[in-house]
Amino acid sequence: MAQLLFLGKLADLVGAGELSLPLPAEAMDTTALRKWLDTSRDLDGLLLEPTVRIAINNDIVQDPHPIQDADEIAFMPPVGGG
Amino acid sequence: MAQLLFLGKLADLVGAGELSLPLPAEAMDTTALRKWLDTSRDLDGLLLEPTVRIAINNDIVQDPHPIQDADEIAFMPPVGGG
Amino acid sequence: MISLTPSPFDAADTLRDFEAAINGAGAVVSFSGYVRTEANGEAVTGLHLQAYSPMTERGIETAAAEACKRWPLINTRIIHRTGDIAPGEAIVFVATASAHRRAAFEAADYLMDYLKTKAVFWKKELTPNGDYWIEPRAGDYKDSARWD
Amino acid sequence: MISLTPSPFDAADTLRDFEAAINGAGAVVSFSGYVRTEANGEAVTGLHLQAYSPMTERGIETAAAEACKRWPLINTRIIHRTGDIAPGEAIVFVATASAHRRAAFEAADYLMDYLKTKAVFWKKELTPNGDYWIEPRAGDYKDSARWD
Repeated sequence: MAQLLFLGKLADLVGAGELSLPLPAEAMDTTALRKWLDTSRDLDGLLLEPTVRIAINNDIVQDPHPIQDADEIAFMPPVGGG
Repeated sequence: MAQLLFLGKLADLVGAGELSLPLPAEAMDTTALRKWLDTSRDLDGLLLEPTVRIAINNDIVQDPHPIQDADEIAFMPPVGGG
Repeated sequence: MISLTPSPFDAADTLRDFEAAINGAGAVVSFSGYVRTEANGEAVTGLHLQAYSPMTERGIETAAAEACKRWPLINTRIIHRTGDIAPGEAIVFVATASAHRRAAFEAADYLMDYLKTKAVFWKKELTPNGDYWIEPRAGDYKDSARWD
Repeated sequence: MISLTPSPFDAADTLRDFEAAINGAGAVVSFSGYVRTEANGEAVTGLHLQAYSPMTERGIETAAAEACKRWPLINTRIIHRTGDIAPGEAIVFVATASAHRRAAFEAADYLMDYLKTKAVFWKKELTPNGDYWIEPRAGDYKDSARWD
């Protein structure tokens, strides 16, 4: 099972802050995962936006990056505190 | 009697922070006063330096500016706090 | 020192503690950021700040280390709230200490630009008409680009 | 509010009082300047600050009014010590409050440049080897010229 996190506004837009799921065979890198999730949850391109970065186990990665079950995979929209 | 104030380092260099004295007839403007004081107190040009500004009754003036007995005349070297 | 905290903190108390650890510095600059009571003419009932630990802390530590490389700092202090924050409460506090003021000013400015545009937080403004996720403004990105 | 004081003051207390009067501002910047414990590798036993009232106060008031013209400030606070000041004690405190941080940072920076190079003070550094009147450094004048 991979742990998917949807941070910030993505939690509202995806409809969940966290999802635990087994990665399907066609989504074993970050680019493929974006497409698969976006299509299967009918998100109209939300997760394909380049402003949405992906972190694997707390490190930001560049697409396409290999992923595996047991990874924590975070989808991060633009950040900013203060 | 005019009240002369020597501020900052000028008090040490002139040897007095304050002097009360009647203005002599030859020193009735700021330019003349600088020269007269500098000469009579043997200050070697100290009071002629353009970085030394003069304030009359708490207002900075440009040389030559008329002065009179009863004025408070301050000699101000370069300022800076903080 | 860097802290994330879900509880209110007092900027003046933090400045006092910081001043006790500046080791003869001549200059201390502090920045405190507060939840405004209104934004764009609309009342604000609060702010929600989400962090992603430990990435958030690690990023701030890296930014503070970079500030210490760029300027001769004697000390730095950063506190950032997380969770729900009420109007008027402090969201963020940054303090810098150095021998001379320019380093302290610039480093505090730099750290705030980092926190505003690059620190790993997401921010939701709560208003009577609904809640809105807010992202850095164009001016924030422009400020931040001054240091590139 | 502007004060000259011959007595020690506490920067953190002053920040606390200031924060009580910022009326929903989003950003507060403070600067505290301290007597360093050494300068140019030599011990400093104190600083003596001479003012010339009311010219000193009037000049600072004019600078604060100019800052309020240049930036949208909600409030400002300036305290400056006079007389003899011990190492580690605060000489000067400046705080600015505004809706956004850039105005608060720039106005505090501007006011400090005014205080360092144009405010009507004379400053003597007391050391074990003698007392030295000190004038602004070239860098201070350069900083100050940024605003002309």
